[in-house]
Amino acid sequence: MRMLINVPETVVPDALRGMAAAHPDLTVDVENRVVVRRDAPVTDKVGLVSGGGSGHEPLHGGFVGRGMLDAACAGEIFTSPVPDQMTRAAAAVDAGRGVLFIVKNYTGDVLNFDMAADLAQDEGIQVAKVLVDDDVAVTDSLYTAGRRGVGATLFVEKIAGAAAEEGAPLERVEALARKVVESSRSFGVALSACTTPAKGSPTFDLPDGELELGIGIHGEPGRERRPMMTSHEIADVSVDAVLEDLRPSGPVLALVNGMGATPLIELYGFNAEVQRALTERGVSVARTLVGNYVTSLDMAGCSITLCQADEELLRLWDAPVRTPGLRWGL
Amino acid sequence: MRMLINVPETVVPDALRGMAAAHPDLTVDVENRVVVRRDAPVTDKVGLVSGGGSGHEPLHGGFVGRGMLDAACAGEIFTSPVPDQMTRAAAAVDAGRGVLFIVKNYTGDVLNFDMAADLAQDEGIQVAKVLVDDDVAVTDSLYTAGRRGVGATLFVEKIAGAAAEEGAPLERVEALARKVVESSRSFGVALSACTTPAKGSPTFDLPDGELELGIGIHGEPGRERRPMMTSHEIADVSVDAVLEDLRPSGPVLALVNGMGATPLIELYGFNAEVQRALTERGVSVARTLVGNYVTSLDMAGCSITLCQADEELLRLWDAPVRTPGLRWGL
Amino acid sequence: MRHVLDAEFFRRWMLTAAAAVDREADRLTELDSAIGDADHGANLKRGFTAVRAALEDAPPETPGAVLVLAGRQLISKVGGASGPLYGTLLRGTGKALGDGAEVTDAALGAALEEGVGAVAKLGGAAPGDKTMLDALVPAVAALGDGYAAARGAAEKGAEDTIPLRARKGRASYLGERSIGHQDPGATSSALLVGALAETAEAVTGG
Amino acid sequence: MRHVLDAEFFRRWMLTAAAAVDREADRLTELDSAIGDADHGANLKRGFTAVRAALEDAPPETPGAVLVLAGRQLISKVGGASGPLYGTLLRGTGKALGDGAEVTDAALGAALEEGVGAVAKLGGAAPGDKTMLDALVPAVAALGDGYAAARGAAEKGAEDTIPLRARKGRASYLGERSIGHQDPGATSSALLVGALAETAEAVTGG
Ligand SMILES: Nc1ncnc2c1ncn2[C@@H]1O[C@H](COP(=O)(O)OP(=O)(O)O)[C@@H](O)[C@H]1O
Ligand SMILES: Nc1ncnc2c1ncn2[C@@H]1O[C@H](COP(=O)(O)OP(=O)(O)O)[C@@H](O)[C@H]1O
Ligand SMILES: [Mg+2]
Ligand SMILES: [Mg+2]
Ligand SMILES: [Mg+2]
Ligand SMILES: [Mg+2]
Repeated sequence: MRMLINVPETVVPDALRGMAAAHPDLTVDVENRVVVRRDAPVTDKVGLVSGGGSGHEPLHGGFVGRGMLDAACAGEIFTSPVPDQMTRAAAAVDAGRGVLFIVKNYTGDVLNFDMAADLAQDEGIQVAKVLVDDDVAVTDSLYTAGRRGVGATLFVEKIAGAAAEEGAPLERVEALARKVVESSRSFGVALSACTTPAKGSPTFDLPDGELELGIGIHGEPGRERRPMMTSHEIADVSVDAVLEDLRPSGPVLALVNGMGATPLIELYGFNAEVQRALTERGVSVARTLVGNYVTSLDMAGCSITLCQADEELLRLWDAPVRTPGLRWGL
Repeated sequence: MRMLINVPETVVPDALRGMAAAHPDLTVDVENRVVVRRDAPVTDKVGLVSGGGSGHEPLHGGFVGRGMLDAACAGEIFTSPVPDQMTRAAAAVDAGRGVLFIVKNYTGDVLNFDMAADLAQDEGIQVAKVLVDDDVAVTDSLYTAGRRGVGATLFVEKIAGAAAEEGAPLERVEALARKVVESSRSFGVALSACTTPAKGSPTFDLPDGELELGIGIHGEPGRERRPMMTSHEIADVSVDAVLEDLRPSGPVLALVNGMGATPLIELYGFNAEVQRALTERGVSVARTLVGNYVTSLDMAGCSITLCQADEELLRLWDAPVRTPGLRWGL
Repeated sequence: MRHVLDAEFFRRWMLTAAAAVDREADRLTELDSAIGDADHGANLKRGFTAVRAALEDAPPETPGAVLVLAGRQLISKVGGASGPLYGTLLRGTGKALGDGAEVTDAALGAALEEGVGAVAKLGGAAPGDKTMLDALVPAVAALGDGYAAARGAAEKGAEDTIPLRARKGRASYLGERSIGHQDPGATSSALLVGALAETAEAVTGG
Repeated sequence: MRHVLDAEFFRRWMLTAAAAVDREADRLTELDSAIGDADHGANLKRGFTAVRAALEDAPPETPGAVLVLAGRQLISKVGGASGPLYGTLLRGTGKALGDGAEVTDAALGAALEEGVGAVAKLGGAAPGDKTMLDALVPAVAALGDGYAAARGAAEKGAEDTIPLRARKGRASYLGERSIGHQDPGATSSALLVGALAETAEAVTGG
């Protein structure tokens, strides 16, 4: 086990303490594992709350700040947070105009956020929910828990966050978030498994020279194992997988995301191949973001997320944002 | 070999193409491997040029932009670039007020930048050089090539970049850069070796359950191997190593840096321990930066860099910066 | 069987379950690692540690209150899919038990049926989907034949998940590749039913 | 020995060196991996590939010009420590050869001494520091006894770096831990001297 930790049990609170020390703009409630914008609740603004299992950093805590989330709840590693955290977060950010829960589509996240929404509504907070389900590796059918929420979460948080910052009402923020979800699809590839602190060994066994296609962000194996491929081939497969589900009629936002242990130099090289693959398929790219944004601990690998973006989404994407993980225009 | 690449030979140009696609603010000369601010040369501004072997991303290309570098030269993986790149970069950014070369102290970087400075001066460009040598793991004596340049490079590029952006003359920018070098020290720890594309296997053999203390950023083993330690212990050892060389009389800038494959959640947890260790030793921290900034491909591990910062350095640190890797205030 | 079960019985059940979870946590995580995200053991351990602490802190006085308290702890401490589901199981069962100081075996059987029903409703799963229901549903059905029969049915139900293809929860992402692995939640359910049987044996002689 | 060496001789030397570097690149990288940064083989391969291309493109007409061109290629294509150092070695030697169409063995010996001196000056290293100089300096000293002797001296010099503690270059960062490993640069220097001897044997009969 090659981990820079003390003991598995304190990984999450230790990280939150370190986050608090690095980011004076955030209020970090380490005990309850809630990260909140220092200026929350922001007068007359819809509050945005997300959260999920830890291990995907900078998602979600790193996206708390002006123009994005108002609060994030950190669960244990790969474990959805509990309803108490979410209601606490909702109460901390509600300025009377309601709160949007941004929920990645996993059974645990859905159940816990649902319970939290009920509790928050009991306390008089107006709550809307949007479910992010962009991973095309999972068929959305009666025979699965539905597509997973992965990279599109960043797009939803950024774009809904910008709308909320502009003063849009809850229904509008929710509708925009839903529009982003519907316009976004992702596909991920693992070159290595990740190691959770609690388990201490890789979550699955991936021999050198093989890769997993269609992985999620929780160390679960993918849908298919293949002999190692070049960056060129991985880009082709990933882009094809996404485009099979999403046929963009206009320009897209592209997220070329690292799973945690893939060096930036490789991600940039992969981005070159993704851009090529998209161009070859007639898809034009309006904005590209390359980096480790929605990760899976120390997994080596990558994912791509495309979001068909009309002028409104583009404008909201370009709007100023000031968070530890994403910052521009401020 | 678990790499997201095509072939080892094209890793650097592939990455530069992907960088160009992601960052319209940069002009990327892929053939000559030079990354330049789109608005270079900036009228009346001293030009800042750095560069070095690739594999340390976002250093240096990711720090090109307003308030930081004007140009960066990318060498092969872990290999200093050649003089031709540096003179080309100098010519591209010189606005008549001279150019500062920021050079990490490695034999190769020093020799190549020296040759380039001679050539650029022959072409009528005024060139000053600053050597960054902050790694306390290497004793600075007649018996070594001198301390290595590691994390302090980011501080130098940011602070000298801010001064240049304000219009300071070359001597002033150079003096500030030198002041940052003198005020900065680093120490690094590896939990795993890295794998260069050309070699395809880890550069050294580090059994699970052991770590290397005092590593550099080129996959070279450290000064000492020890049984695995907790984040708490690693922070103590690292902080002690730095403070043995740097006795700050005032507040410091702290960089808690990941080597590439260490997840952000671990880095934040490590930061909590670094802050504790510093507080226990009476050192106050003015600003903290946590993340993968000066990396070593897919190495797991971390380094800390402290820079004693007076009000002037702090002001320049806080000044606006707009680069792919570091951005605030703009 | 024809026992009268008091709050102490339910407290012992929960503590026995907590001990079983502690003992088997690594195995549960290992199973979850094959077709999930390698946290099921840690999740339940955290949850039942909280249950144990809560029951020691302020032991409730009725069977129903014991289970409701335990269920609340799981909801507040576990997270993930299993937190709300097991929390709902115990809360639902506890509520169905009412607030009498003692309950009969038959009442427990009926209450468990309600609890399991609440789990099915919340999670939308049915037997055969490769979830905890594959152990819980046969266990409740077998309860009429005694606690030992229920344990046997739960264990068999858990083992029988091996050839199933998951249709709910994280394992469903694997499609065909979920086949050949035992479901972690069904396995932990068998532990809970096993703890019930063990408690019944110890406290009442079976 | 007493030969007259023309431009063709020097071209063949460089091409033989390029072939040797291609062949031994992995070994050089392996050595550099132990006490450096695992790029020495790739560096020299890139450099000598450029040298080969340049010599084929527009073969220079004098011995001096061949080495100066080769040296320039190394400086422009290699980077790292070895690029400027080997570039300086060849450029320095080439310049010292002057612009005659042919040179004597003795003139080559004297020119190489200048080239090696330029390397020592540029890098600030001395024999015993565990660098390429530990192969180059004894090789030049042995050149009076013929090319084969020079090769032998270079190879012995390279091997003799094993017990040394590095005082220059990247290996010096390792301190004591640099002991016990052969220096990659000294090893590649032995290849270059070996290529010279091989060329002499082939072209002139030794
Ligand atoms: N919809 C569902 N209905 C019933 N049980 C479910 C459902 N989804 C998941 N489970 C159960 O939960 C178990 C996983 O629990 P756990 O690992 O703690 O949560 P997570 O999947 O969120 O990591 C599965 O093995 C399965 O038995
Ligand atoms: N100061 C120096 N003088 C002479 N030779 C040196 C010096 N520094 C390094 N070398 C030689 O360079 C070799 C390393 O070359 P290479 O690996 O290509 O460059 P780098 O160290 O920059 O990665 C060493 O093995 C050593 O022989
Ligand atoms: Mg989980
Ligand atoms: Mg090198
Ligand atoms: Mg799980
Ligand atoms: Mg080297």
